Amino acid sequence: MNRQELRTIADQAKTKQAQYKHKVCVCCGAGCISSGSQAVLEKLQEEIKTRGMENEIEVVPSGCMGPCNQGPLVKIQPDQTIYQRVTCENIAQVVQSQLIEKRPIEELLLFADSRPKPFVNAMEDPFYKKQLKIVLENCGDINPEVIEDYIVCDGYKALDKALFQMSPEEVIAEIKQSRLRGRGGAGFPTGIKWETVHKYVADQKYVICNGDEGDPGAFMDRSVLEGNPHRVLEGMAIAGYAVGASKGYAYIRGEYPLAIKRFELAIKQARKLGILGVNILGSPFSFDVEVRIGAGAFVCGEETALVASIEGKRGTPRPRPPFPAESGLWNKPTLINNVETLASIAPIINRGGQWYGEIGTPKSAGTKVLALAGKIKYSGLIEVPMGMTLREIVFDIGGGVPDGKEFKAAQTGGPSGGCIPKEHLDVKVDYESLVSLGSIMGSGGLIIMDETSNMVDVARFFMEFCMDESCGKCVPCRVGTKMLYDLLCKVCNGQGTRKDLDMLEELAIYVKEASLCGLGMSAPNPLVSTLRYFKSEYEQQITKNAAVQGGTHG
Amino acid sequence: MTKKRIATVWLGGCSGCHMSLLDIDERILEVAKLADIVKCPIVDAKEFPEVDVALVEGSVTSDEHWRELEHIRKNSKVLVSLGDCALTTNITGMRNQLAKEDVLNCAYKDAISNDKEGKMPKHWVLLNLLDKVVPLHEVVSVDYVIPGCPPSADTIFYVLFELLNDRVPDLAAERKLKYG
Amino acid sequence: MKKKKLILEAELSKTDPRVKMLMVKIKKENYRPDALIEILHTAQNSFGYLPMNVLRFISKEMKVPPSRIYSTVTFYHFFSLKSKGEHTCLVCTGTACYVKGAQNILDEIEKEFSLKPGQVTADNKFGVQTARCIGACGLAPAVVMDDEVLAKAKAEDIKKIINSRIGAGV
Amino acid sequence: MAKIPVNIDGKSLEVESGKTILEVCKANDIEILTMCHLEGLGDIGACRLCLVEIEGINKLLPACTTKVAPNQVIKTKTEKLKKYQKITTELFFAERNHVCAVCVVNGNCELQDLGYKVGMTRVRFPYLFPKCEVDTSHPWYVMDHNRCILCTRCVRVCGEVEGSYNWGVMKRGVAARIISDFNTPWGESITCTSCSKCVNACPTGAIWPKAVVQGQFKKNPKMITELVEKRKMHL
Repeated sequence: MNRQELRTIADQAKTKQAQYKHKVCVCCGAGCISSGSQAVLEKLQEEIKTRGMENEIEVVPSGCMGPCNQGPLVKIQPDQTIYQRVTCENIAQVVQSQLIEKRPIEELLLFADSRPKPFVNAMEDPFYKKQLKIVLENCGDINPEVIEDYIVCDGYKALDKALFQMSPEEVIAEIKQSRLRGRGGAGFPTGIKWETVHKYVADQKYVICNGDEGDPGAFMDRSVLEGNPHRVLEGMAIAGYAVGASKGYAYIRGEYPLAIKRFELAIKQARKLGILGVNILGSPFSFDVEVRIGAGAFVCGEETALVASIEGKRGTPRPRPPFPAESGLWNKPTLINNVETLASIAPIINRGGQWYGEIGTPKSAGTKVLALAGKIKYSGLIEVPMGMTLREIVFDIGGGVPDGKEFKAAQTGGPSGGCIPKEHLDVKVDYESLVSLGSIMGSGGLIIMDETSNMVDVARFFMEFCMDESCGKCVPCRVGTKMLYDLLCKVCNGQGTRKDLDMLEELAIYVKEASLCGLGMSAPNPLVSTLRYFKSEYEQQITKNAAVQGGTHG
Repeated sequence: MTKKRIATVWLGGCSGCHMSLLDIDERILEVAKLADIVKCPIVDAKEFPEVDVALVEGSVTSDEHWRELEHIRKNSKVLVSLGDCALTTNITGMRNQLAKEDVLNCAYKDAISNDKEGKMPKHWVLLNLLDKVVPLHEVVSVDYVIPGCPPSADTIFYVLFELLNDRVPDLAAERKLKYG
Repeated sequence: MKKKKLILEAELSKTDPRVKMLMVKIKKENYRPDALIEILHTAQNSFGYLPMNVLRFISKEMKVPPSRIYSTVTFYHFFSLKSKGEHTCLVCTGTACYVKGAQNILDEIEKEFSLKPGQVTADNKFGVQTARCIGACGLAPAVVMDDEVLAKAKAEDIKKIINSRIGAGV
Repeated sequence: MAKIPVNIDGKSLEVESGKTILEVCKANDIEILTMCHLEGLGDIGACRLCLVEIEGINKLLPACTTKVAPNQVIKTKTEKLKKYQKITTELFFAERNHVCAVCVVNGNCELQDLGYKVGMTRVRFPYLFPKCEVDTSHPWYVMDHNRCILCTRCVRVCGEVEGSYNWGVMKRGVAARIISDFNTPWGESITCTSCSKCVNACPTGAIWPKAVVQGQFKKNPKMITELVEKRKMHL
């Protein structure tokens, strides 16, 4: 298929959509499915059919809409009304009242049970109003299993633009201008990474999409892959064009069967339309993508371990340099980008690097998708401009801590990150500010803890995670994390001494500096940050012990 | 100059370190010029007195050892871990891979030399084994160590002689480190 | 030291449909050793876990050394050398679920069924597992009973569901 | 080969480009501690003993896998590095059951030598005392996991030099163990050629021949290096 035909498809699909009065999206993200949205979807389709409204109302199973806690969610377009906790019994009422009589059902509106006055237009609710959706812009509005739905929303337009109006160097320049940084955690400038891979000469190069979202408490990549897989695919193809790769791998966690299914479907559809494969859209550029299913190893989020895993081996990292950009998959230059990074590419190409670069803060441009969870009223998936304060995110968007409890800390960056105490609620959420507080942006998991959380126990929880996930290759991480975990258990059990605290601090720095890969280097972060902000809790555990010391052995 | 007071103790070990100590041979006279050995497994003294230097052989394997070691620490100016057992638990620590019950059963019930109805020693005056054997420094703070199984007489003499002359022994710098 | 007996399992029958499926996958991947993980996924999907005879079969067919296969299988959480049980209850212990009481659910299950994570009942009817994060943090604590995700799980309800499944004997 | 200038520990040197920092240091008599490195085998940078500081790079890098670059200023003996080497050594000893007194390589052990070199008098960290198996099923050799430090020299020599891939590593983290075939007894291996290369490559008393007693066995890891060199000659 050539580019003209692609436009025809877009036009046809547009005309078809224009004939509908309403589009009703039923959230079929993994969260809402487990709340029963599949049945709601079927019931709705049936209801529309029995009423003979198929030509007026389009029913679409869509990706994640955000407030997962309130699911199953149903969104009515163009009114932008969202109903929460919809059940099969509610369906008839929704159709009758909202779609026919144009009368919103007050008690079913989003956040009806917690806001004094819920909004008919959900986008006016503070939960949405403060967000800025770029990566997630179509997520929740389109059917992720239908490629035409994506094409209608300017899908693959960026690929078309890159292939026919830009040279690879110009694409890279655009990305550099956008100041986009890797969304996987480290925040390395994406444009520079692309440029590095681009400049190496090799007969074969690869693009890898890192969808091994291993952080407990993070589900951003999952939602993007499930809600808009074509956006990621488009990003991969553009990346392939820019760096000169003809083959891509999408490495997706085995724990995300739905994401795998939808991404594989997206590949199939794109191949059929000639958007993947030989001579894409009639251009000289060829590119194909294969899915690799992760088998459950957190360390595979580390790029060299990821490469080993795609090669079918134990996912153990190797020292860098050489970086994968020089010698990666099968020792060929390899570009490895996170799902969210790749999903940000198409809008940047479409609207220009300058536009993107103006969002956010000077050093951290653009938006960040965050997964809000833990002790928070409205948990779910959000996307905000970089530099929004933690307070705005937790209290304005997330609605604060439930049950009248007090906010104690926010954990960012998963097991590689740290805890931010309430004194620093006004920190700007961007790469540098979080690092200065001893945490990291990470992939975007944000877990809120209230006053009942024991911070020593939190540190122990994350250390156990890192110990279990350590690949065992290098000594500091293999033995160091085990020693740290044992010491933390000792402190948690009230048997710790001051000597143990000193040893914790000494070992933490050693593991951080001497470990081979990112897992070990960041494993002590939760411990170090809780020691920094909640040292009194550690000391309490120890003084409790001082009274009984000397008599507990035997 | 008043003479210093030395004690040597033998906890969970095989006495090999003490044998090695005796191997300093005639150099014992040099030690005797500077110090009195006031407590030693082969010196008949009941109570552990206040001393300047305590050489402790063996690891901590029972509650009795634990209490004894705490007492020694309180009454010694300088405490030296003598030999691998004191330092690493060495041979005595090999039981740490097993459950305490299995160890006791092996010794008191299942051993070939036992009659079929082997009995566990259980009396309040008897010592109770710890779940895990631990090196001295996990119980009290230790000032100096002499690794080796056993440490050579030369090394023991070197450390002792330096301490008696109020100098700081440095095994690593003197290339006198030896494990096993 | 006890010697481990080399258990000679029954050779796989080439007519077994599961073996056929595995062969199709191996051929489709062109016997490439780098597809090992994909092939192991296929094998585990059809056999439920990775019995030793299946690993031997893969090693022989793909000409990949046994040590390489075993080291790969044991590296990843996803692969299991033991049967996981006819019914499985997977408790998510990710951060959000942990903060919201996943441990309590595990404790209750252990009390009721005497099973720790990773264990299976003697009759192989039921097994308990944990996952590091299933990405359903908004619904914490989450439990996956067989293939169904149960949101905001409560220990009491979970116990009831498990009992009804085991009792039903399906 | 092109020469490039580097500075190591304050000494200005002209060295061959394309070499690793470890190779350059060896050629210039600058001592670097190693454990997982064995000349002739592929380097993995796992033991972290050969870490060096390089000016302008905020990470410590392993000398065995990092190549020299022009005008690099490298430090190999800073206080920090010495401290970390000591901790690493302590962790080696604390991880498994290294009972030197009853070990066949007592006195001829690379791990003991490492301890002496870093001046380790005691291990400050609690010993883990893991339960480890001793595999005596092979007619000539013994694999004693109590002494294994997971340097994987045996795994690499078996795969890279002998080509039989008998050894592998199973599980991960602190639970990782060296395995023969499908974690089956060594004596029942279908791949092992009993070539003894692993015995000589092993730096500790983890792999040893049956016919020796405590403290009586001396390994010859140089044999591996020479073997690899001879194989390259195609005589």
